[in-house]
Amino acid sequence: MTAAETSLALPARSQARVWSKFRRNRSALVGACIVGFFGLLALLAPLLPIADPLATSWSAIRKPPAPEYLMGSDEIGRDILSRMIWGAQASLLAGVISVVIAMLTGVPIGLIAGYFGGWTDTVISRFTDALLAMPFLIMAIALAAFLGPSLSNAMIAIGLSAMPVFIRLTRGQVLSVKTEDYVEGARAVGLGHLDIMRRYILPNVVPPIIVQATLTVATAIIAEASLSFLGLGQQAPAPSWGSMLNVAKNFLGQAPWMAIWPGAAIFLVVIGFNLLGDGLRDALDPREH
Amino acid sequence: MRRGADMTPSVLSVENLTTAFQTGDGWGEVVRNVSFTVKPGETVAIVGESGSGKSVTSLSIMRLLDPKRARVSGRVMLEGTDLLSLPESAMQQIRGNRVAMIFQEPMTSLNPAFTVGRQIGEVLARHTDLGKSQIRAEVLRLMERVRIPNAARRIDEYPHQFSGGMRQRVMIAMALASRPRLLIADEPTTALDVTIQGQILDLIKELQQETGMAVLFITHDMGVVAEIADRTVVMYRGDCVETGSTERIFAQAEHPYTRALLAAVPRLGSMVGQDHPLRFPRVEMDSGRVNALPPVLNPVDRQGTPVLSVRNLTTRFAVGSDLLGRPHGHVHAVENLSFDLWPGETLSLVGESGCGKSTTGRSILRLIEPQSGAIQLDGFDVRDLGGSDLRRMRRSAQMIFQDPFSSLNPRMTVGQTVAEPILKHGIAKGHQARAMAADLLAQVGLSPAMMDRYPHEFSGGQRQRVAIARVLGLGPKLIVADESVSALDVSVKAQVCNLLMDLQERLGIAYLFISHDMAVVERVSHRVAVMYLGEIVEIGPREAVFGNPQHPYTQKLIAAVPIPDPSRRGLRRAMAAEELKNPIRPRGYVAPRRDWQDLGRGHLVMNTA
Amino acid sequence: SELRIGLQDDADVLDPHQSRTFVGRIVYTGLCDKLVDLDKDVKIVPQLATDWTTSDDGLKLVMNLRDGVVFHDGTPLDAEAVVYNIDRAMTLPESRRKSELSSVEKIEATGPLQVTFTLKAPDASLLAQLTDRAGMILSPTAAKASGADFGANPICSGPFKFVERISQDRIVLEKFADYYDADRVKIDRVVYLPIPDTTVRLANLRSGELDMIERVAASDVAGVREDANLTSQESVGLGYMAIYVNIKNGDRAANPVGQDARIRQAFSLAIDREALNQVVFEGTARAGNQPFAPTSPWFNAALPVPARDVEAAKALLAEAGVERVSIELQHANNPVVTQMMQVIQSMVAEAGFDVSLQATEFATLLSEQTAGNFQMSRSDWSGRPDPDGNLHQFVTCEGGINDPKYCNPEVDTLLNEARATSDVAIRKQKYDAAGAILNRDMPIIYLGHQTYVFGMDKGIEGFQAYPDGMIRLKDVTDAD
Amino acid sequence: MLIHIAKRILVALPTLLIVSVLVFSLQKLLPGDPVLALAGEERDPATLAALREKYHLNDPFLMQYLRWLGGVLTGDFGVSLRTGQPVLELIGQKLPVTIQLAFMSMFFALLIGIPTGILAAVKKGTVLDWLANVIALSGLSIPNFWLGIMLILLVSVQLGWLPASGYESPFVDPLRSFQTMLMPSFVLGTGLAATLMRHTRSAMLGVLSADYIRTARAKGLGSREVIMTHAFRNALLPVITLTALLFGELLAGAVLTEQIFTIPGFGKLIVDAVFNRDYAVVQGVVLCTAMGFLLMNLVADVLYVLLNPRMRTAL
Ligand SMILES: Nc1ncnc2c1ncn2[C@@H]1O[C@H](COP(=O)(O)OP(=O)(O)OP(=O)(O)O)[C@@H](O)[C@H]1O
Ligand SMILES: Nc1ncnc2c1ncn2[C@@H]1O[C@H](COP(=O)(O)OP(=O)(O)OP(=O)(O)O)[C@@H](O)[C@H]1O
Ligand SMILES: [Mg+2]
Ligand SMILES: [Mg+2]
Repeated sequence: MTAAETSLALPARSQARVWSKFRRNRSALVGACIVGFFGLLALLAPLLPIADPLATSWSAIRKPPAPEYLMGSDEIGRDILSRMIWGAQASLLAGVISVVIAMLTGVPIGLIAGYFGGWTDTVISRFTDALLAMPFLIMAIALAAFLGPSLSNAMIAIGLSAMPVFIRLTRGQVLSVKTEDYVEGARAVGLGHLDIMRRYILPNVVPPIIVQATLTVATAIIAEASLSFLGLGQQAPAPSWGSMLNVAKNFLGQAPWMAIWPGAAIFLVVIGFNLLGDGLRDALDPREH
Repeated sequence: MRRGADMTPSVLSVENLTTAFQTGDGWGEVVRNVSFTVKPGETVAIVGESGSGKSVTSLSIMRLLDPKRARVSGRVMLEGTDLLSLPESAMQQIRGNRVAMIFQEPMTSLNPAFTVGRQIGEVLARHTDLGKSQIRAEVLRLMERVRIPNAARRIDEYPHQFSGGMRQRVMIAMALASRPRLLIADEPTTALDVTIQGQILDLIKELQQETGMAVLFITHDMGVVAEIADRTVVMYRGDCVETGSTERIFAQAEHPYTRALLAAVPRLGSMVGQDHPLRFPRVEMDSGRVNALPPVLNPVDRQGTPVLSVRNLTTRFAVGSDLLGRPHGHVHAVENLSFDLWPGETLSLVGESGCGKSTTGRSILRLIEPQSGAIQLDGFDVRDLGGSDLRRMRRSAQMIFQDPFSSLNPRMTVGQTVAEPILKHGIAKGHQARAMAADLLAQVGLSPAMMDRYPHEFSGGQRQRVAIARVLGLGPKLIVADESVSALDVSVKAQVCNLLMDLQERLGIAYLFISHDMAVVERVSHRVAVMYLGEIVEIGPREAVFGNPQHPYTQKLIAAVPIPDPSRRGLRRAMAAEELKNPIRPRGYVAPRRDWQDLGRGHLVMNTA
Repeated sequence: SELRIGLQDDADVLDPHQSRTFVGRIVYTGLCDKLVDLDKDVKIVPQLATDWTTSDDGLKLVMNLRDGVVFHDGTPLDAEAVVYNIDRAMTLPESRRKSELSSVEKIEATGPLQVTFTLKAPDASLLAQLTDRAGMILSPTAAKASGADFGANPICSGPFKFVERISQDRIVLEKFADYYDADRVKIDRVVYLPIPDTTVRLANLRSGELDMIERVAASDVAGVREDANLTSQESVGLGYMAIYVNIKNGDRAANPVGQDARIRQAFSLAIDREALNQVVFEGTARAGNQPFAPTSPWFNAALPVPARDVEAAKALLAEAGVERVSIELQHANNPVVTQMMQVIQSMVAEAGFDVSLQATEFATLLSEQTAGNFQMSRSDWSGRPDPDGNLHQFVTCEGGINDPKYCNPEVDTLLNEARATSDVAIRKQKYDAAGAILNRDMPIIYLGHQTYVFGMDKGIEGFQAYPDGMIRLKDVTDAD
Repeated sequence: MLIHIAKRILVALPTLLIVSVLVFSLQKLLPGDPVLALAGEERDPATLAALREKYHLNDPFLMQYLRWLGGVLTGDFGVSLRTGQPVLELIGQKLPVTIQLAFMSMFFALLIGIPTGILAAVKKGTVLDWLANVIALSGLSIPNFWLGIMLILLVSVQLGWLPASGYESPFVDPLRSFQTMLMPSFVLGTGLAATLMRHTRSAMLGVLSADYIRTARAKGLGSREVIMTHAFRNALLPVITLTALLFGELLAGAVLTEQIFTIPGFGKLIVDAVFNRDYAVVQGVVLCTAMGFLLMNLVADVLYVLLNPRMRTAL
């Protein structure tokens, strides 16, 4: 080997590197811990020694935090701690699944629009604009009516209304990646459109999408609350952080703790996801050190 | 005057400069114990290959490295002050004032959001007490001084409205604004065409003579060094391996690396009397011994059918569009081009930036749709092919790009990259494909063990090899090499050229070799076509075009190539500052009829009007 | 002085004949006088009509009108104006008053200030209907000129006249100088501001932005009472809160609860109505089991509000041959109702009901309920001064709002008879009898009665809360 | 430039058409009978029928749509089923409110988002970066209704500084208008600030590593000047496009905020209209917001071109 070639040290294998890079990224680790913590709570909810989240007690309406009710009790005497833990399930699911739906629909469409351009692009772009200009509420109620009320349908509704942003974002990224030499190279060796989109364009447009996705998780968790209010999301009495906050707003003066816990949890999870997203973006990029 | 000035105090004196960067695992030194001095009116060149630490040295002097990520030690004395121990605010008084700097990339080194006048004026506003109108007058004067035509009009234009050469002049004007004692020029001409490079070098020399400033000139081009530098510092992997007067370095270099570097430099005119393309000599790094390699002796049968035959190829790009979507005009990127290319032959396309070389290559492979013309490629009528035929055609003809950094997918391993076309064309499957990929990598001199690495873990030369390996898997008859070696270091450039020639000899591949580097072209080609504004102005056998250039443009091109020989310095002709023309024509423009004069043996020259 | 009143909602079109919202009625209290009014005890008292008599056969109602009344546009009020108005309410295509006046055959001016209603059949509830929008008299001049667009610039004869309306922002009225009873109007200007969020409404009162708010949230009542700067007034409403059970309205009635009255009784027995009142309404509402509140003279004392009895409920279920019953219950998606339903859900669960709650947006709830697309549906009725208004249309076979499609000829007979007589004692007897049957068949499970709580600045005096929840501004003074 | 704008407007027309078709179809998907919602406690079948007839609710879908479209093209947006007001008049009443809210919120969003974004980029990886992120993200994760009510309780009830709710036109009483809008636009703005901050940060990071930044520093400019003029000016471009996009989100967020602060703007109008199935209003308002959204995009596009010499000189 020649001088120029040996000047680069041999790194370890790539997967291991992604992982080690991720681990070295302190804020990503913090993010992973936060998200992991809440994820674990959600998973372990049935096993934890906590009160029944649905059990009401007329003698303990809106009790402030105390040894008996560590986080206090709610408007009909349920244990907020256990509702927080069970609510993590619905809220994390709402946040994650709807973003996944938005990405699974928006990214391919944006990819197609950006990659093929021309009429395909024009039509898709006009539709995207139209969807962006459409109020969320109308879409949500209509979809709810169409699909029937349930948590999973709420996720679909949230996901679909977050979709246009992903279409736009992806399209814009594709337009810039498309002009890279390696894409032309792929065409030159005779790869089909599908291969080029899947292996050349997609992986290179992912980073800003991850950032957008982590931001959308927050909006989705909160949107679930407004949808459950429309009868679309988590159905009472099953808890979700969003709906807990929604109820709490009527007791802000009398029982502030009802709002503080779910509020803090949403905040932490959002921070967690954003840190995680940043870390993931950096770790996935083989070029970043 | 310069020789006698040895006793004068130096403007800049660098002692034991060491720079370390924070990396994943601790601090890594990339520049070690570099020492040199620059005297008033003197030009010192720092040469070395990519990554040898030239830029880091200059940035360390200017203290432009992020202090959190870089640690600089040693002493940098500027007329008696140690720059490394100054507080940042004092350093800001020095930057742009007593020391100015110009950078390699004229395209990206100017802020796209502000007019050039403002950007030049900023230096004056920062370092002088001039008022607004005085600044403007001074900027105008500076622009005229760096020979920007029409300065009064162009002062309010934006960088993107300037060609690369003109932008570099703007950079120089900016650097000269506050009459610095020292100018650091970090590869100021590398990104420019040869003709423009010649103009810029002339300009710097002239200005230096006028002002007596010292110049620290960073380059990897030995021709430029020979032309401009009084003394030369050779860097190798962060170390300064040799320092001395330029004449001595060229005549009797001590360090083997310097000798290797010099040996690898292609010299225009060195092919006189050679019938065949000639491999670059191999240099042994430890001893610096140079072993000449044999020429490429594969036969080219020009009686048989050409592998590629292009007739009247025209490609245009629409510019702008009005309300109805009609373009305002067209870039006539390729206009009425005709040539043939036979198996085992290398035809080089040369010409300045924007003359349509790449567009020609891309049109031939149908990566863009040409307007008109006929292309016969290995029996395919390229312009008529539909989907699946097009894909089959693509096995016969391949392309390698200029920029080794952007031509590989950063998120695919090299193994995947090389194996992919093999899999997609059904040439081999699974393990077999992987084995083939390994074999291909071995063919281009890479270890199969590198298959699981990502492109960024390779050097530029290695990446270019990967790109070659990738297209070889399809067994192409024609490879369009679009500036494939232009971005590489001399030694690596030599290796990659040799590789291409080896493959040609072994596999009979024909190359359409696109390049603006005349010296390399002379070395590797059988025939040469010179393009100017989308048209071929001269085409013929290599020895005819180089030995007996007929078209004025060809002559100018050849004359502009710097010659790596300090003793022949000063033979430069005064060249007028000019911008490259853009082949944009209004809607409805009809290209004039052209005719060519045949000088025999296929040497054709366009008749000038 | 200006009085700023926070309402829970924005009023709809300001045409009494077309409008349908509760807050709209609050605005009319200031804007439009009616033929007759209610007093605090839900007795009918004169307003534009000074006195009235019903013929013995109950088919004629003669009313004498107040003299010297003018509309805000200066038109004098006379018998012709009243005739025009009742005709308009009965015939305008967009009129929402038709069913309230369905018993009226015709109306004639029988004197300059006397009108005579001729009825199709005796209707004891008619007078009570005239205490509300059906009895509001608009300026015929204005109404003729604007037709169905009267609401854009309503002109009546109430103590205040219309100034401006910015929808969802405010409705402004100012004192009508020529009002016949102008001396008792002590306020110069009233601004009604719709502020749906109860917390925000109260915050506005506290910060002094508002002088008075209606429907203080139960959870805030204690706070208002304790606040030295505020006073409150309350009155048990005329309406009720209930759960409707789909008895025969389409396929969805085919479920144990819909089919077996014992199961409905069990459901009712499993509910602790007093606890519900305490938990959800902090004791401000009234527990109830009938369409009339226990405070109403029409309340059937023989059927007291039952205590919760889970064992009895279980026994009834056992008798019906079931152990656990799964049932879907739809309810409006507002927070209080949702809270209430969760409490009920957990109460009846102990007796063996697995209720799945379905929070539904109101417009959907309404149409689902009408269409019979429900098993159980939680809904409120704002109440009418006459008992007929709380019962007849809900439980008679042809009743307009009989969404459970309950049909019992016996009940029909009793309620029709009660409507036909104006003898209070006889009517009470009929309603008690019908109530007993309904309490057994239980197509509607009554839960309780809401209280209207008004909060106001200390400076407001002379305000009285009425069972109909209206804000009557006569005699009200504002100290600031 | 004019041609460019004209082209963009032409492109927006089909979008508006799609929006109108979408809203129309979505409304048809909505459960709940508008007439029932309109009738209230009245259920007289004849009345219901009369209402259906009056509002042409029995016509086939396409007829209804075409009638509506025809009306719109001649400037007639129909009347509100609920209040009887002409839709155009309603829109006219609410539009200034919404515009004021939108711009004041955007102002807050930019005021918070851009400086924190710049700070985070310049101090990447430090505590300040972290802090800026946390501040911006807290705006995103605190629901509007919560922040809104807390502010009302604190600022209006406890401190008595600002009116708790309501709206005043700036032409009538500029000071009070400003006061009433202050809290709602802050609440709305904080929600958008996070997105702006994150994107400003990444745009700045990209720009800060550009060659021309090094050039600027080599000229001896101070870091302030380098960041604020050379870097920010270039980082601004992607942020402009984003800001236009955010107007869409802003209108969505306005729904709850207007509800809390009782501001009679589009958000409240549309919620009430949807809940009351007031189709003509929904239809008109959506069309109008869509136009506003597209207009903002157009403005952003023009600004982008104006601020981007490369594009400006190409026109
Ligand atoms: N900011 C940095 N952080 C870490 N390593 C760096 C940094 N900048 C440069 N290096 C490393 O320092 C070495 C010297 O780089 P430098 O840019 O000085 O090379 P050069 O001689 O100018 O090459 P070229 O001809 O390609 O410009 C290289 O190995 C490079 O990877
Ligand atoms: N996709 C395109 N759209 C519009 N114009 C183009 C396009 N590609 C190339 N051009 C223009 O066509 C002309 C020829 O470009 P081309 O890339 O072929 O030049 P080149 O000789 O390869 O130059 P270089 O040496 O800089 O690579 C140039 O003026 C260029 O600006
Ligand atoms: Mg360099
Ligand atoms: Mg090119």
